[in-house]
Amino acid sequence: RYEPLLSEKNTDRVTVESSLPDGLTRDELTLPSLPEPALARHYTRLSEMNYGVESGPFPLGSCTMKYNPKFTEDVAARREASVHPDRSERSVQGLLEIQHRLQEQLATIGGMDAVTLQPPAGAAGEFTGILIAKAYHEANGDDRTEVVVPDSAHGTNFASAAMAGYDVVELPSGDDGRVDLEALSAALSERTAALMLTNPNTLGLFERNITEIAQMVHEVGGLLYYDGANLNALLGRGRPGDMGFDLMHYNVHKTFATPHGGGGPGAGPVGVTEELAEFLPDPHVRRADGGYERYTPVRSIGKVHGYEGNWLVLLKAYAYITRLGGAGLTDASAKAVLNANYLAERIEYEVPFGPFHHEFVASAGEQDAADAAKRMLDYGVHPPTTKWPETVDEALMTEPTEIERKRTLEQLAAAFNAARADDTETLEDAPQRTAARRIDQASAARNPRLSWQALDDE
Amino acid sequence: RYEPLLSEKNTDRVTVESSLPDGLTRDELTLPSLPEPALARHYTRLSEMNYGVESGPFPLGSCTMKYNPKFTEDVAARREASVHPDRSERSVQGLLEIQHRLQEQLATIGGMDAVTLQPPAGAAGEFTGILIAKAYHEANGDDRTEVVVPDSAHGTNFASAAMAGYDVVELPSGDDGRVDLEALSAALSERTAALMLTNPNTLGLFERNITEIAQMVHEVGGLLYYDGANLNALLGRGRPGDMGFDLMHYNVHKTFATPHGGGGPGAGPVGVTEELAEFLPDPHVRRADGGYERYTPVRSIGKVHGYEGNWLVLLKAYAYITRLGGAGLTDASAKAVLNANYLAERIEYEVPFGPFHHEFVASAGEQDAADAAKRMLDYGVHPPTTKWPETVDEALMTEPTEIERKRTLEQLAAAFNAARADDTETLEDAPQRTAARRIDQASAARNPRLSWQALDDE
Amino acid sequence: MTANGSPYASHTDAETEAMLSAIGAESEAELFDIPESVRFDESLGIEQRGEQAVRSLIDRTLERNDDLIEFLGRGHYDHYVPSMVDQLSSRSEFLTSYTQYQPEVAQGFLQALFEYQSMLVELTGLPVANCSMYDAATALGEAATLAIRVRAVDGDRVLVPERLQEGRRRTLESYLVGHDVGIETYPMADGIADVEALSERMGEETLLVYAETPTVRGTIEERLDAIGDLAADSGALFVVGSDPVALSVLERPADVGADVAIGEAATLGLPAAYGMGTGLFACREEFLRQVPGRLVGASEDASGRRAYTLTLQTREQHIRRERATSNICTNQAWVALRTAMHLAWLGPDGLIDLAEDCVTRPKELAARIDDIRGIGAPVHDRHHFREFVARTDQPAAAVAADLERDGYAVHVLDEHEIQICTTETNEDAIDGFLEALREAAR
Amino acid sequence: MTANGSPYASHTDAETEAMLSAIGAESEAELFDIPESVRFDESLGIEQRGEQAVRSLIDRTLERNDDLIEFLGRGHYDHYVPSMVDQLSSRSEFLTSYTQYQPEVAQGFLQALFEYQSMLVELTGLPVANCSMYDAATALGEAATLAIRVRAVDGDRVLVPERLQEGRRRTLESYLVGHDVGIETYPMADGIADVEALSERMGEETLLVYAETPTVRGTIEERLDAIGDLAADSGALFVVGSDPVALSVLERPADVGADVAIGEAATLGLPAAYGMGTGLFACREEFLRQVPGRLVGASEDASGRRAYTLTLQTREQHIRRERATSNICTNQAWVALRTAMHLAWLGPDGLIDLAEDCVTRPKELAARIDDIRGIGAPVHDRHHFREFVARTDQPAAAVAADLERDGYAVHVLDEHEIQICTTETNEDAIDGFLEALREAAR
Repeated sequence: RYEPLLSEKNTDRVTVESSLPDGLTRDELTLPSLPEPALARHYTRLSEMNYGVESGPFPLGSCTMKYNPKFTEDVAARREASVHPDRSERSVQGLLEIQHRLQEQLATIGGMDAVTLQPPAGAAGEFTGILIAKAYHEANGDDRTEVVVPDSAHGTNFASAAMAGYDVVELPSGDDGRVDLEALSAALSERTAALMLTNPNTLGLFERNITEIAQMVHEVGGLLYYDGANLNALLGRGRPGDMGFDLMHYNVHKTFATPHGGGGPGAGPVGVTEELAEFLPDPHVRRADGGYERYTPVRSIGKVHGYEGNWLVLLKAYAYITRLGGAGLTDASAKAVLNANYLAERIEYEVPFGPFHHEFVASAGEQDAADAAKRMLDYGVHPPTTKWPETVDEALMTEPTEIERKRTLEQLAAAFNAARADDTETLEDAPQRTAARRIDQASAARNPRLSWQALDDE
Repeated sequence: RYEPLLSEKNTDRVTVESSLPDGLTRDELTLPSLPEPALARHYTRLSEMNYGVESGPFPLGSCTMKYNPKFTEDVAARREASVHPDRSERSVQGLLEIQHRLQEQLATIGGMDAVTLQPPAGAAGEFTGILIAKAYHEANGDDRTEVVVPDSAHGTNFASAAMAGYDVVELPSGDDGRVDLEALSAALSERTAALMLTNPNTLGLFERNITEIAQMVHEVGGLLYYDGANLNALLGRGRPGDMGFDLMHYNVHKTFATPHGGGGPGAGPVGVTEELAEFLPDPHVRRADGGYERYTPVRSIGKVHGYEGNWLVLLKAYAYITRLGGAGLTDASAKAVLNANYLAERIEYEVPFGPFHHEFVASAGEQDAADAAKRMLDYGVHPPTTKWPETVDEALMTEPTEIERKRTLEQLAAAFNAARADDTETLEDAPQRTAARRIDQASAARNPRLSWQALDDE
Repeated sequence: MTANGSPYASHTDAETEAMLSAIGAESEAELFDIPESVRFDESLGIEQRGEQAVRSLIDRTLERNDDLIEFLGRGHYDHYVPSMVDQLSSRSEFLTSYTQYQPEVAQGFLQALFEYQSMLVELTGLPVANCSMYDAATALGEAATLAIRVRAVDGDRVLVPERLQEGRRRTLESYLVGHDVGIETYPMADGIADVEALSERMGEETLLVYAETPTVRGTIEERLDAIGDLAADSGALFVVGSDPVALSVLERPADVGADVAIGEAATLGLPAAYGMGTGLFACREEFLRQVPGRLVGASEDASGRRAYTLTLQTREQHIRRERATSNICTNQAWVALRTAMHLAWLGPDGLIDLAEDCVTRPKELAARIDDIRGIGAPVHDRHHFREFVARTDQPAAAVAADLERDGYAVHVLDEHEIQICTTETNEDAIDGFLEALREAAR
Repeated sequence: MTANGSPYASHTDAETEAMLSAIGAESEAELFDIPESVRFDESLGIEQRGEQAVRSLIDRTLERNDDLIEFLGRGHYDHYVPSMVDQLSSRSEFLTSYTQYQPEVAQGFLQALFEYQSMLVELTGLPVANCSMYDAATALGEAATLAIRVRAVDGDRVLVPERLQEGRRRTLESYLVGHDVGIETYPMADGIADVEALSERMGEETLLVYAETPTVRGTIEERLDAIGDLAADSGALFVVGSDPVALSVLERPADVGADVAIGEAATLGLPAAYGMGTGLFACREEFLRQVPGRLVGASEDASGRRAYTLTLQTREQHIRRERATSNICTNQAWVALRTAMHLAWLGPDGLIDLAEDCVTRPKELAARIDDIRGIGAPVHDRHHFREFVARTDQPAAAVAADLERDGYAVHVLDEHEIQICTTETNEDAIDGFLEALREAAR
């Protein structure tokens, strides 16, 4: 059933009447005009055409689509939580206290010494981290121009490093899917500002040589950056700080269960060692006598957000961490890893690399991974991430998270296996049972129509 | 897609360990045991198999399925709204004030002098009203045994009168679908405690002779009771009190937009003339110096609910009435009547009686009305009430309410007309496109299985 | 939309025009077939307000309630309602739907109610549970009329405990107005039924005996089986009152001979809500066709898949009219859904833990209160559930008034008795409460 | 579930056993391929708490915030968010979904974002709007890097107003760290751009000129077209900052020659939220393939029906990596959804009414303040939107501190200036505020 656009339901063109002089105002405004009942039906219907974590399994590799506990929404909806960012320090002591507690929790979890909450997303965290690295090197009078990034890393690593003005040196993976120490040695030099590493990496593999890697990076004077996308694999069992990482970001919408919201908002706090703490964004929160205060770290890189990031998201993360506690977080990781291993055991697609942790990358082999994924939609589950990383042919990057129980994993495996058994034609015709059939993405790009105005123009 | 029962997903049998003596406790407890993510998916899936007002048009005659404004839910969710019923009068002045304001608003709308909020539903309101009538007659030393109810009235009228110990005298409708004055005259006597009347009646017809009817009832010493089910037809344009009704109930879940909740909770406040006010349930709320107080009306009938009814529902009704104001309520009625007339104009089923107000009863003619309704489900709308009242053959009792706009009414009419054009076989096979196909209600009654335990026993 | 019209019926002027013209009417007013003499002039005198203004008006008014921490119970309890219940029950497909007369598009709600019934069957041990009455008081009234129907030749009297929540007692009276049936009480001994005295009051004229556990004073009834035996001996219906939390650990009504179980189901699923609740109603199989209220049954659809539907509707008012088992139509379905969600969220372990807390908390609190000069607790040397009665040297009303000034609410029972209820929702306040009580009691 | 384990991953022991055995592992620990030397011993030292306990802990902590009525703005505004927005955006299908990489099961969110883009196109007059940046500050940063890409040969300087919200200015600086581009300011004259002075600062080296309306001081910029002409003349990108409410009545950025419009979209859709927002970003067609962030486009599905999909993804980091138009991945999609809902709820009439209130409210409030001894308002003889600056005889900090003690928050700008913002969310408090200000100002 097609749901018309708001504009197709009822649009009014209204003449703008204002007490302002004509020269300062527009003449008219044309927007949808519908009463609340019609809007309620519109958005209810749209929601029905959307798959969320509560619709079924969502094993999207590298995204950690875990359940978002309901109570965290109620916490974030409290009126007391929503104050203006320019409020005086004295008048928001409760809020500052929560920020401070969350800073400390995250520092403990990552093995870091200080954490800023300001970056509004993971990529913003990366950018913040690289700006910190840059400021650090500059403070040392050290002019470095390169950031090293493994070929299997998230695209954001490359982009964030480039945004900060660095040349990106791509590091080819070794045959075991991990960092190749020789290649690393070749890539590192006194030009190296930082190595950005995801650990376990996007294949779910732990970088066993992490101590050597850290040593090598530090030897050339570089910093070791931890991409927190896969932190859900390590909670309580390994801390980036203990492995030699100098700085890292956390994806609270992955690891700490804040909802993905169809693409955001997330939050990307950045943790650093003591040595780097003076470079953190402005403001930072610390204890002061009897309360909390904002202050500017002495060599602060400045700001990466107009205010202090996505506070309501951070508040949900704080609620989640406080609910689970250390034991719950550790168990979440254990079950996430157990689930990935059990699922991999049950599916018939080949999984070339291991041992993996909370996610694995299977290969669709002769099949087109994207087609196989579309077919899984017909089997009522959300498919894995496809065709990435390129180190695996026709990759199916799969992360069931800890929330699925045995029976659901078996249903999920059945969907994988059913798709694997289907012939090419069936795969190419998939999906058949979804709100929309296969969507032509190529023509959308060839002939971009990005608004209802563009549709009207046709 | 079948959704398994909670018990089929995971059930634990747990031994009851208690600090109480064994003799006072049960041995074990067997209930579903599922984590929150699994429950969230369960209830999300169940909700998808359910049609509500936000799913589409819901023209269920006599039910007034209007839109339930979202903000009223937020109002009722306020912590301050939820206090214990045994709180001291002094400590709940805000709540008492809202109760008092709602009493006054309802009195104004109905043309009544006093209103109790205690009855938790429409039928409870009827029962309360009849108890008041009984107490009134008894106070007059008047022993009356009969309540007169038109044949087209809601089943609750009959049942409520019977519950209060009255014999029910059924009044046959006249050829025009309204009260036949001669039949009424025959039905009335000094045994008559009350006549219960819905106006407009369930065919949507206003009882044009209401003044005469009132006079006739009053002449034999009876009371005239107004069933508020169809009050949405009259707001601002007619008040039961002005028509000679002595007492009435309001269905706040019909007229005042509180949600039906799949069958409740509703609320059924009862309004009375000054003469009857002393019989109202205990407690009643009135102004006292500088505030509000609870008191016991001198000849109170007592209580019809353990406390004071469905307070959170009443609060939503108060929010709705206060939002719309007199002008909004009057407009709601006008649009409800306009919509019913427009819809009737567009459908091809015959509508034998008129002029009707906010609802009309069409006849499915040769078709089975229940089958036609099932077919409408396939056309994506909720069908009307069927096969009632029996004064119309194969009745399709239809009430679109004020919330539908022209285009939606046209879509609704198209669904009616499509069903009318379908052949018997198609109708009998309907529905085809719903979460469940036609359900066998006869076998459910023949072989009642009312719990999962009953299913397990098979 | 019409200026000052309903914001939820915003026809444009053009739409209204077109519709009137299609009907062949000049104006909306013309559509109203109301004689001039009884027309009203639309002057309701209620101001229209914006959404924000209404919310702010109600907020401001509710803030006039004192912000008290409640130690109140006596049949109506406040347990922590998890967020999941609020959020999932609020999905509009549930909240805004109607009674399930078209089961093909109401399978979700029907299944949830079927699950609710099933959980009550497990809790009570009785095989038939309906899917809600208004509250415990009306459920008791309905139990009495059930008794009249099934025991009509046998008696004209119902026996209830001398101590009973006032609303239950008086609602029961209302339900009996239409019948020649009287209410009598039986005495309590140190907080629970005096079975010997009860035994003397039982006779052929006894239609129904009601007992509850916990009682209105928070004591756990200890001799339900004996009462059940008495009822069985005299052919009276035995009705047991309780609630889902208590039922998770206490003896099952079925096991003590109950014919009917009633109670307050919304003890789970709703906050205090000023007394709003849901009546639990379960009974023995033989009364199946005499049950008041809605019943959901399992069936199959045309494709042979399991499906659910309202069933045995011939008991109900919309079909049987004056011969119906009850006049109930609109019930508390959505609250029952919430109760089922809350039960499912707790699970059997969580439910038993909660119940056990209801046993230990009042015990501990009573012990701490007993240490306070000028007050003794508990008054009854019994097992308690959530609450207990305390004796005050000072006048009870004065003690309660002092407590209220300090921000705490308790029940006043008589000149020297107060009643105190404690659950997880007021446990954080206990130290402060004891402090205030220490002041107030001396 | 495991004792103290995750409540949201409650495998039974039997399930865990069975799964381990299927994998061929002895224990969960064994599955972790972490060298001994960098293993952590699980001692995170964070206590586990129940849901109710966490809520109550956070409530208690947040209550330590003072309960002030805010007259705060300066780029971040509080408008009344209708309940509909909260309730419908919270449906889990929206809230818990992912970026729409599988459009066949994400049509609902895609359509809503397409509608969001379309509404911004109408508001800005620019044909391309993305479906969100983090906030106005980062949107400004992205506009600058867009300017560098499309005007790279031409210049190395961006020009911004001397008065600019600090976060916007400093975030812009961060976005330029990686480029050889400097920031310069142009002066303001009585609250708006000094166009003559600006003209003198423009040159070939000017990559971008930024102006905003309303400005950070609440004044409506009066000469945007002149600035647009200057930018056009020197080949600089003209970036205009605003917000959806202001854009509903003020000149369209497209009509004053803007190449890019940025701003705070979540002025509608979110409460104050301690600065959380959504960056509005729209631009001319020619920059389509240089736009940062997500774009939703219309397409068709295999059955020929209209469908929506993320498009032009080759601009983005996950495909183009270091050559991407931005590093943005997770954005503010859900807030954009809320903004679209709020816009739709208001409709064009409601939106214009709200905007007109934003013009009249500060005017009226400034006039009332001007009557107070010791204070003059507005400082700038301009049209204002929502807010204005007032001059105090007393030190501004002391005035603000006095106000805060009385329960009101205002901005302190310098020694003798405060800034005051008024919308429908604080209008009920104006009388009390003026009373307090009267005391504080003298």
